Amino acid sequence: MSAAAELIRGVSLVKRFGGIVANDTVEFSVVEGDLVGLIGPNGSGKSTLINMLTGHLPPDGGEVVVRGHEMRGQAAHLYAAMGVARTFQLTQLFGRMTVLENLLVPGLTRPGSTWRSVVQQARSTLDFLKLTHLEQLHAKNLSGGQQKLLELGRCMMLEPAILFLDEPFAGVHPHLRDQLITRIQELHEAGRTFVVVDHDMESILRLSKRLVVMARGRKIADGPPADVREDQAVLAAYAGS
Amino acid sequence: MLVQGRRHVGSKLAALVGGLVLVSTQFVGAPANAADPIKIGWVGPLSPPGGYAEGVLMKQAAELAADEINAKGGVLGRPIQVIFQDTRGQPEEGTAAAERLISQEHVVAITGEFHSSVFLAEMEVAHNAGIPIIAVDVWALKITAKGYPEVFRVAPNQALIAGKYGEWIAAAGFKNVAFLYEKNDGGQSARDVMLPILDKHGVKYDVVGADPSATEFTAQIERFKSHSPAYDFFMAAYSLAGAYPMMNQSHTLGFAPTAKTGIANSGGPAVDPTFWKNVGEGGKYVVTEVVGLPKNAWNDTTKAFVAAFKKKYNHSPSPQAIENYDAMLLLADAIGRAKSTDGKALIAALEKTDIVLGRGRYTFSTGHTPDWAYHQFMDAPVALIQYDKVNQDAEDAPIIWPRDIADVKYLYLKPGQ
Amino acid sequence: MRGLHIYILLAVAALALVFADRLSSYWMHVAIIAMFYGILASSWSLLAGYAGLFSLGHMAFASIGGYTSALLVQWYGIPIPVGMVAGVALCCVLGGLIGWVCLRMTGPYLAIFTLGFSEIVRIIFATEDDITAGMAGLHVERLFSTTSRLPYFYVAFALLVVSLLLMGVIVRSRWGLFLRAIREDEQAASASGVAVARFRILAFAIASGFAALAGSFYGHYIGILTPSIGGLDFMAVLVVMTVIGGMERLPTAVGGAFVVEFLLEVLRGYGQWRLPLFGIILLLTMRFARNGLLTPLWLRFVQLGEPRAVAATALRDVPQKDPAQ
Amino acid sequence: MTWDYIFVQVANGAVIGIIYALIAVGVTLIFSILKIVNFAHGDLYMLGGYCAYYFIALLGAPPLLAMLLSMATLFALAIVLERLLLTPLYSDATERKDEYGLIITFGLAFFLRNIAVIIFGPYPLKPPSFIPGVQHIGEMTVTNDRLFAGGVGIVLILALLYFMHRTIWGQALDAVSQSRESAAIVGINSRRFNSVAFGIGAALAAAAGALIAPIFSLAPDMGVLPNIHAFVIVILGGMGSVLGSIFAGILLGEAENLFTAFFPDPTRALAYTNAFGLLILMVVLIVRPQGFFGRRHLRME
Repeated sequence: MSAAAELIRGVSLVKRFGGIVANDTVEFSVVEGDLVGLIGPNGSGKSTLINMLTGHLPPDGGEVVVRGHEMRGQAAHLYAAMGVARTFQLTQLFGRMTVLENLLVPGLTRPGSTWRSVVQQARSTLDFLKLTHLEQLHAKNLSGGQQKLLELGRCMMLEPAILFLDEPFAGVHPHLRDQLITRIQELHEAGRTFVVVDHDMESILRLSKRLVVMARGRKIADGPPADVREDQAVLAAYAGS
Repeated sequence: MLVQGRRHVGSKLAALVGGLVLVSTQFVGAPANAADPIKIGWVGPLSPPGGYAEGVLMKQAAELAADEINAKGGVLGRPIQVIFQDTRGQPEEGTAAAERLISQEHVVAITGEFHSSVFLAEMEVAHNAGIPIIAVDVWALKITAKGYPEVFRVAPNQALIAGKYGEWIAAAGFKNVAFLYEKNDGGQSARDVMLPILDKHGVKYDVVGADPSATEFTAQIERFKSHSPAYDFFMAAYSLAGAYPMMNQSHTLGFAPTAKTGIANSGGPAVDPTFWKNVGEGGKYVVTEVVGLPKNAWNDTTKAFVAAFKKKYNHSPSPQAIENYDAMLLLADAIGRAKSTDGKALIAALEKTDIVLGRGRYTFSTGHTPDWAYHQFMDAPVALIQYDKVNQDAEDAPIIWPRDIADVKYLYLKPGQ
Repeated sequence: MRGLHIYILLAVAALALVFADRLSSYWMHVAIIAMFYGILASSWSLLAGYAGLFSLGHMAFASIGGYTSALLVQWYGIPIPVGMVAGVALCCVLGGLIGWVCLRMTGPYLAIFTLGFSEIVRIIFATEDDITAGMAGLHVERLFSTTSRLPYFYVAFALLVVSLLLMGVIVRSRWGLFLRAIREDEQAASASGVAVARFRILAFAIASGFAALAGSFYGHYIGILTPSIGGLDFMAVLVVMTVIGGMERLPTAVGGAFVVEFLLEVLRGYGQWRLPLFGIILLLTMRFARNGLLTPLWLRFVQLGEPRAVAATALRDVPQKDPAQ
Repeated sequence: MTWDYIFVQVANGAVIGIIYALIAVGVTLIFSILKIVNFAHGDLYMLGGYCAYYFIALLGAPPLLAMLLSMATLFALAIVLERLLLTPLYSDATERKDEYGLIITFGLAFFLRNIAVIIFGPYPLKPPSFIPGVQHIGEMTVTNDRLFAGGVGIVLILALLYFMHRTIWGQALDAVSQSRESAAIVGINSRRFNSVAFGIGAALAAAAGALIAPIFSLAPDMGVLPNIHAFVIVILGGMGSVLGSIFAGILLGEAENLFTAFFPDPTRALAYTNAFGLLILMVVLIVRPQGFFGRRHLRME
């Protein structure tokens, strides 16, 4: 482990659905400043892993440690309070609330936040995402790509230490996808840590500094993208699927 | 832009104010005109959750009475108009209905109601306004016991009805009674009056309450059947639709009426128009009360009413209907004698009532002993009948109690005898 | 002129207070009952409209509040307002408890659960008649000994205004924002740091408290309480009122209560036809104007006096400040 | 407390339980396809009962034919209602479909119940028995109508299961119930199947109404209690499971019967019977929200 502080660690995480083992003793940790790509074929357990790491799914075995705190039995909103933000595979916005309100919600959950400062912060976030002109629109009326951007903005409003992005590029127009990648890169350069899950190998490879590959509920590779690409197990997993 | 916006607002405001003024004229009552019809208010349940089945019959009878009065030229040279108000069996709707009748419609008197709890709310309004109100089919003792001068009751009350059952059960020699009552005002007050009388006569009993919406009694009746020593009488106090499945199940399960166990229901359904259609064979030998004159004591008014009602509505009137019919005629009589529609004068005239109508000779007690006697029609006819044939009309069934008007020798006809 | 609608509302309220004694006793009663429903509709809208918790147990809390206050006053002779406060407090606790128990339920499950709860409450009140007098009706001490309805009018008015102000503060604060976020997407709300469980419980507790307030006032006004106040029929009328008005805003919910109660009275002469008529209106509202019939009117009203350009963007009521600060 | 008594109570509980299940399967079917809880089901049941009554009283139809005619009538009526009221459920533009389905069926129930008072009149009606008379089985006495209702109920439920699992239409319905999207991919027009499912659900309600009318009589507000019973059964049996509904129906019938039969305070036993069923409902929802026979979580967290 490098000098950088460990932000989140999953220790031998296990999750079963009925008879299916969705995650089988998965070890996963992210240090500050990292930009991790998480890939794997459909049903390999990526989303399950993310759901456990962000508190949305209680693990059947193992535990999640966020910044040194053991999180067993804690509700999802406490993960958020600890600086763990996430987006969802299918965008989950507050559809009949305005774009601005969507950003106010996470901002106002932070202790000590004032309405005035949060509105200010939300407006600058909208500026950053280039969504300012849509401020008063209901979130459900945005296009798919704009919704992904807004969801990213909602994460930013938590001023998180780490962001989990679950398939941020799925179904996004190429033009907006480039914009999304740019935003992520800018944020990363500003010091944010990311875990990005996607099928879109090209984008992932463009983005990530470290690549984690999952297959059949297990982690089969973890390392710099260039190394992982050559890994036999990975090739086999993709060929087999 | 701004100016345009303002002008827009102006026209809207004007419309708003105009609307408000228009609406507000609704809210302030106007005095009645002497040439107008005399308005009489009617309150009662016409829709669920109230006992709308009885309410409709009462309403029909009141309509019939008004038609007849008007056909004879009305009262004081003015026609009678009945204003009907549905109270849905809810006290707050009763208050609203009574308020509306009194302060909007300017009725001179009110009749009707089937639910004691609702009548208690209505009579407060009438009491405050000094408008006479005649309780038609509400049995709670509290109604007349309150001693409001405006409140009169043509119905017998629970002391007069349930009391008769208690005395009869003891006299007929029943020793062990299963008492099933519906958890509403009628059932509860029947229980409260009847049980002390059974106690007094040393009759043993077990009491079971039921939710008024219940229709499945099999388990309960089996439980009755398994009781040791066996019950020799099944007394039910049911006024709503649950009575029919209850009697059906009691019959088909072989509990009552049988040679071992008799059955009675107090509350009305056993004399309603669709009784036989619903219970069939199970209705034979059922004992129930008739809160009207026995057929052998029918006078011309009763006969004319029954005939007219059947002709107009194509089904038999219930006792509640006759009560409501009489209540209307009583009011017309009182208005005629008072030569006024003033509340005080009407109350005074009602107190001096002495007239023979569909349920016999009406007078209202002015004494307070017992407390429920005040303004109660003390001689309100109550007879217990027992059907001895299937599809028998209530008025053709033999009267078994009280003994002075009974037209059969036996106190109780045991099935199979 | 910004905020013209507030001045208009204040003026109407002032007029209502000043000219209240000109109302006939009947319309005063209608107004009082409308305000009673207004408190219920707005608090139910807080629960069902804002937080998305479609509870059918709202009237059960009104009945619990009513009976609690009535019985405490009867047994211990405490002043009526103290009894009402006790009823409200009890229902806040009970409401919170129900909210806690049904944390994992959504949509129809929650509706069925609360339906079960309200029926059980009704059955208990009807069955334990040695305490509650059952369906015969519990005699409740009235708030005032006078026969005039005017003092009740003022009390109902004050209760409605205070309730609306309190609830208004809540829905315009961050709490209101969180409740709406929970309604839209619980998972996303929790991912945004909203303590979903806490706010769901809170919504139930607060709404139940207001229901109890309305219920206890009702008892001490009418003077008689029956278990049917907590029954499905009352609940259905409440749903009709709130949905027709617009369940996602407090003023439209209250407006719905006023309009429906007023129409129910105007149409009283039609007896049995009244309720099916409102059934149809409810269906049509849901089908074709889901936000409620009064919502567009209310949005127009709020814009009164604002230049149109501004008005167009102000269609959404964006919270301006946080009163909780 | 003899064994005979226990047998009688248990047997009666089973009979009434199957009758309850018949009311509930319609709710289950509609839920599994349309994903809404039909709050108006009890009122469709009421309409079905009245329809059968009038087919007998006015057209002189034999009871069984009247039942079938009533099922057909309600099937048609339900399809009209579904087209008029439920179409927004299938549009992506509709937000919070749960809530829409809830309020619209709740409103429909409110409307039907109150209009029924006007149309059918307030007096309870009772159509003639399907088969008059009673059967004695040991100490147990049970009317032929109950046995008939239970028997036909089982036949109808089995027919429904056969239809769902062995016919093309049923398979398609089942596919829609599993996933609307996948069904669309293989060319199934889920729109039409929604109508059919709602219609079949209503027809089952009508059958229940017609079968039960001779037992409990008809009244405009007769649907309220069966509706609640149906919810208890559907929750107990697991939303969307037809077989679960049968088990849960019998379970509820037994629970209520045995409660009435053995609750220590006889004064309150009957009064609290319905509350007991509801208590079971609440406890199940808290402890095991997917029910006891549910084949899968359906939109529960």
